[in-house]
Amino acid sequence: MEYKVVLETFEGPLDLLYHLIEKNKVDIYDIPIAKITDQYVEYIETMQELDMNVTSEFLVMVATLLEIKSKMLLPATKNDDENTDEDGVDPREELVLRLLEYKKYKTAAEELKNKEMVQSKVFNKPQEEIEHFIDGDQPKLEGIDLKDLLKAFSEVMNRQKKYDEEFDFHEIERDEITIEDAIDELLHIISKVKKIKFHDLFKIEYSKVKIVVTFLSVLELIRLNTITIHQERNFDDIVLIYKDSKGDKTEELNG
Amino acid sequence: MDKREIKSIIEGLLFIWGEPLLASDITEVLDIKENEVHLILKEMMNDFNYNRRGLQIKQTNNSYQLTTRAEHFDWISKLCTPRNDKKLSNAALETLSIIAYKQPITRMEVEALRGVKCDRSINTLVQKELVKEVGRLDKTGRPILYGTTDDFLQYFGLTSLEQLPQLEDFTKLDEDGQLELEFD
Amino acid sequence: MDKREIKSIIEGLLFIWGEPLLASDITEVLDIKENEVHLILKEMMNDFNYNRRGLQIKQTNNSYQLTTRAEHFDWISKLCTPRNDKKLSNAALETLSIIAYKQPITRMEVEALRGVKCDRSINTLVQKELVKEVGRLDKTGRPILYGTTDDFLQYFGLTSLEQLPQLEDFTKLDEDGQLELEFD
Repeated sequence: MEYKVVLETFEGPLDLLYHLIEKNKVDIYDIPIAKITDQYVEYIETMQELDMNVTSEFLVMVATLLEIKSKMLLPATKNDDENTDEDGVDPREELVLRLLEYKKYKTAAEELKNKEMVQSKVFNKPQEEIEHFIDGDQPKLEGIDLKDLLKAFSEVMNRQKKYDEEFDFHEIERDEITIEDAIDELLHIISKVKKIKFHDLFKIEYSKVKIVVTFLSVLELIRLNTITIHQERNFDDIVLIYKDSKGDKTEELNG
Repeated sequence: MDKREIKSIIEGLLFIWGEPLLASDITEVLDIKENEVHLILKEMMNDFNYNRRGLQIKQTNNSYQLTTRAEHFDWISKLCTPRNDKKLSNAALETLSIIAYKQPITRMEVEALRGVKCDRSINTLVQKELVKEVGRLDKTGRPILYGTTDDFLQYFGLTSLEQLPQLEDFTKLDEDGQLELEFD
Repeated sequence: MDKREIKSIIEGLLFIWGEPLLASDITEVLDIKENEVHLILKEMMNDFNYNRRGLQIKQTNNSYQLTTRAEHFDWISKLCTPRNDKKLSNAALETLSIIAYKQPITRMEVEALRGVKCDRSINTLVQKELVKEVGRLDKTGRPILYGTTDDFLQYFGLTSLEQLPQLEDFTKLDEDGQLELEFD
């Protein structure tokens, strides 16, 4: 099992390119293409070494950068600034235009993020129960029989079930279930109970992703020496034991 | 923090809380003295009336609650009514069914099942004498346990609660489109 | 009925309703014209701000809702732990901003702008009901056109799409309309 280091992630090849331009504090209208290309390639290689998912889009960008780099090395393109004929077009132009267009929406996205933050601090209240405005002097339970009562109850129970299912569904659909989250959750449980059967960690309703991430978090905690595992006999359930640092010390003192 | 700001915050707190909010809770949040809280709330109650606001603050012992005004009842009924039949609302029916099947049960438990506040619909049911307090739970706050009344049984023609149809019967209903109940 | 009374009733209606309330519903209850409803609500929004009320009225297209104020967040958190909704990822935000400004737009066009696949983030946005299908492009494959929803406006506290922050244009063009690039 290998451990994946979380590297700064980029939303795509343009995002990475934009980041490099910002980091190097270079003018977007005058990108030192050789330097930026080298850094870009270096980053992609690191990603590959770390077995991160390098999507084809990143590789396409590498090709584009290398092509621009080679074109710029040709002395033929070193024309007068005023020259606008085909040969005189800066090979970087198309890329720069794409970057500028991308930057427009990236900036807008940042503004939306600010608005999201503000708005997340605003609350509304649920609708008031309104029957007390409509019941007035209605006769009791007009037109309702046992069947309606049973149906209402069954609907509540079904909704409850559905709600549980939906809840899990959303958990799966979330963008990321991070190992960090799973580690936190596992630590929270195990620091309380001190000892837990491996089997008990995996609730039946867990999604596949959640199971995998939970498993990874177990491995990570073993690696960090936060927990140890224990198995009495073959085929026995594996037991995870929390290594409470304070607890260890007390034991040492007592011993 | 000036008084206007304090009033403003208290209004937000009452709004979000919905139910009667203890002055001591406001005291804790704002870190001001409790008698000051009472004084400010008295002022707010006057402000609300003076400005003919659409809401009012109701005091009950040491709690305060934001509510609509009684004189707006007709308008609010007009807003709510077209969306509902004149029958017992679904909310009340659901609440009644939960209490019937799960009694004795606290309001909190009913709310957990329905996923929304149920104080109003429980009040309605109590008023209609279909539901009543049958005891208290031996727990912090000693919450009220609700159960159904004799009127409830009578209305549905049941001799006892054991005669309530079970959920499995409902599955039968699904299949046959009809529910076979065994009365007597 | 004078305007103050109308405002008072509307406040009560918004309070009871909780969720965004359509201007047309208010129109129906009060039997006044819809544009008058909008005018009065605009005034109420100003009144609320001017009087530093603890609540505010939020408009989303044709609906109005009573909410707390963002600046009271810390105080309200002290009283009750608000539900911590997960924020959108950067990828989703980028995709959403492109759809918001360029709608109606196809997935392919979004992807061309972002330089990456966007099916996952579009799915997330559709599921969160921030984005929806608004039509089909009359082209091979009849690709889906996406646009934003009312929930989108509400989520970001915008009254309408016109309130989207102005897009900044970073392109520097010379007199000939050519991109100004400096050759090494």
